[in-house]
Amino acid sequence: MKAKHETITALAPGRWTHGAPPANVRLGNDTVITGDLAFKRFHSREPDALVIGAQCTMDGVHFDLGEKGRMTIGDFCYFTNAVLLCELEVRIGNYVVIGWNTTVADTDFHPLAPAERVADALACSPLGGGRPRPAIPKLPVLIEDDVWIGPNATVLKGVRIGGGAWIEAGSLVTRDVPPRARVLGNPAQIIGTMP
Amino acid sequence: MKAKHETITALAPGRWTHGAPPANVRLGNDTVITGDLAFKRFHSREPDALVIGAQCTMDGVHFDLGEKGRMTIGDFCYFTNAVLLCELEVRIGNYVVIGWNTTVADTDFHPLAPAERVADALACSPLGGGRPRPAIPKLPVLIEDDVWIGPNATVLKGVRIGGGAWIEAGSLVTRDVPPRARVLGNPAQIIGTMP
Amino acid sequence: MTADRKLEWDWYSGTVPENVVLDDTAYCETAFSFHFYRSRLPGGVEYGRGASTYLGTMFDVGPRGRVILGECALIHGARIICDAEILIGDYALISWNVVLMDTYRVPLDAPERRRELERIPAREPRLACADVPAKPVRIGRNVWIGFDACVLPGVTIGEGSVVGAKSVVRESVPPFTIVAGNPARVIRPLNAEERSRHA
Amino acid sequence: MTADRKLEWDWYSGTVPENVVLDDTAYCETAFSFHFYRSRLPGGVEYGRGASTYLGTMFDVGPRGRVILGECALIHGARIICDAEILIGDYALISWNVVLMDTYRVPLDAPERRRELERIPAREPRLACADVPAKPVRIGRNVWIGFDACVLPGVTIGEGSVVGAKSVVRESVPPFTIVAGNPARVIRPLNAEERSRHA
Repeated sequence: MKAKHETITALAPGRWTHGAPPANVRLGNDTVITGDLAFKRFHSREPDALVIGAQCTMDGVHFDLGEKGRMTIGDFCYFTNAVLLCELEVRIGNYVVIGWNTTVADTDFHPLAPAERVADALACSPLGGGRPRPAIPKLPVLIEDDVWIGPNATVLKGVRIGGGAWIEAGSLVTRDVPPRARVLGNPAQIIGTMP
Repeated sequence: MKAKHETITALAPGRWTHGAPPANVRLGNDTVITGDLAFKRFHSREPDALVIGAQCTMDGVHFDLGEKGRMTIGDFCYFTNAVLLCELEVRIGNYVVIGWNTTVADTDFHPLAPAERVADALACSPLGGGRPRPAIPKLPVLIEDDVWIGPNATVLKGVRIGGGAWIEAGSLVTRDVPPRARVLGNPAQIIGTMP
Repeated sequence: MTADRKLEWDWYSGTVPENVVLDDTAYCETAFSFHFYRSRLPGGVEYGRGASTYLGTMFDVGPRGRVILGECALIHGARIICDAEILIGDYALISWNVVLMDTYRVPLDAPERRRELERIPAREPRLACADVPAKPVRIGRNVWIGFDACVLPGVTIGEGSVVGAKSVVRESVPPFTIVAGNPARVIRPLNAEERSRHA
Repeated sequence: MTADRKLEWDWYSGTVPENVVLDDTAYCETAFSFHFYRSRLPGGVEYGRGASTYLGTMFDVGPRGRVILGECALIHGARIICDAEILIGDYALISWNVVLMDTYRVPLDAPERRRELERIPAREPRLACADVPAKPVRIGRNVWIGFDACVLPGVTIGEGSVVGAKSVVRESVPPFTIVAGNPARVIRPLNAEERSRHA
């Protein structure tokens, strides 16, 4: 998957149907984002904060990126009404499908380490003055090629979902999922292997 | 407690600060109900559906009575922002205190018995035509004299809370509480006895 | 419903599709429920007598999908993802944010799925609609499904059964049984007294 | 804040009480948070530098109650029931629908409680305000409290600790400890790596 992402270098313009996306969003050829809330909570100041490959359909997706959030999405992905919460890093491969009302989060919203929480409280306070929030422990979410995630599912921070895995509707994914595994439940457990 | 309730026979007018309460509500001397949502979901058609004794303060309480709901509240009660859901019967004694954001419900909202659920679906449908919903299994809530219920608590159907019991904040009460017991937790467990 | 298939009380400007059968005694809160509806079958959705659907209900029904709502069935807010057939029995009670799906919409085989995903960008609207085998879902008469629950393809829930809130049901449920959990497990059968109790 | 103690951005028509100390660098979303405020002490609520409170926060503070918000303390929406003292430390993070209480407002002894309840109807406004012993609550510096949690009278939560959502805390919590549950129990201490980690 890594090699593939490095190939996303020259993106032809995709489009957001409700205007121009933020300047640090790059959309590949024939990628379309619909929904007027797509960038309502997009706060990333990173260069190339959100890079989406070619031929993707992002229908009603919320790209909620914090100031330091970086997200890459490969080619031929198809997401409907997903909420993607990214304070750090979310990397999604090619041919990934994410269903309706599903949440992916790479963060617990505040740090667990007390000293970091002090910095976070300060950054969130009126004294924050645009100060960046602390680097919450690096717990990126990696969703590899060919993963399918059903509706009403939740994927938590630090999880790697292996290529070709199948996440059934309503699952809460708290741990890594091996490639081609089929999982279900809260917490998600392996129930089989994909063909 | 029973004898005491039978003495509520001639109530002098109390008042609701947002207008006239429904005709089948009887308020005792010097009882005051505040909050414009007090009767927003009051649907009871029972005579004397809600009878509140004297000298009570009902501050921001929601009296959500279904068509057959009947509720009695004794004298000198003091409730703040409680939600009282009553499809059948809620009987509350004298000198009872209920805290902010607490819910008391005598119903699961639909019956568990399948045949009754058919009747309920019909009554809730456009074909219901004012047909009463089925008698949900009789699981009245009884809260006896001198009970104190803290904020953020929940009292479920069929529960009898004995006189002088003390329900700590945030408790979920699923079973009977003996008189003078002090309970806490989800589900609520006895943690002591009141003086 | 007006002659041009609008709902008089509706905030949404859309109409109820021609091939939706809305009994005179049924209630549909908003035509927005048909925003994703694409069935070409006659009676792609049929509301039985006294059936009702409220805001939050979405009929995500493919060209050959068909959803039947029984008499007095009440749906507070389900996402109904249907490419074959979803039957909802008489007097069923379905709570908010429920998912009922008879199809995964894409092939389970990864190379085949890639081919389908490669076709989506050329479609208008851009939808996954591969010819994958859908497995009908049957919600029995008098079933009660709690909020946030999901029912997966091929599942039949027997008459009178109860599905707890937030459950995910992947295996069929016998009649008159309480199930709950994710994955859903049998909690207990309804007992004789409960089954004989009449309103 | 304007000269007449209104908040320029406020939807609510009320004012911030005279004896509330709102640092210039602090933020109060709405004066509605003082709807139940009755403290007569100077500094009945004191906002530290950079402290902030949002809609849903209610200062239900009695005549001799006092609430101190530390530097950069952030309260999304707590009901603060205070007749003595509630201290919220610097950098504390408090989520929505939390209850912090230092008093039960009525006597625990039933006959005494009856006498108090008999006095309420004569008061204007009608409030329970018996002279019952309140037990101060102390939320340490850098504590994080999750949504829907309750903290009971007399509890101290030590520096840096974390209280899980929906917990009810009746016993004091040591510093640098994660607690959760109803009643709250210790899940684990924060480990050395977590404690040494700096932003």
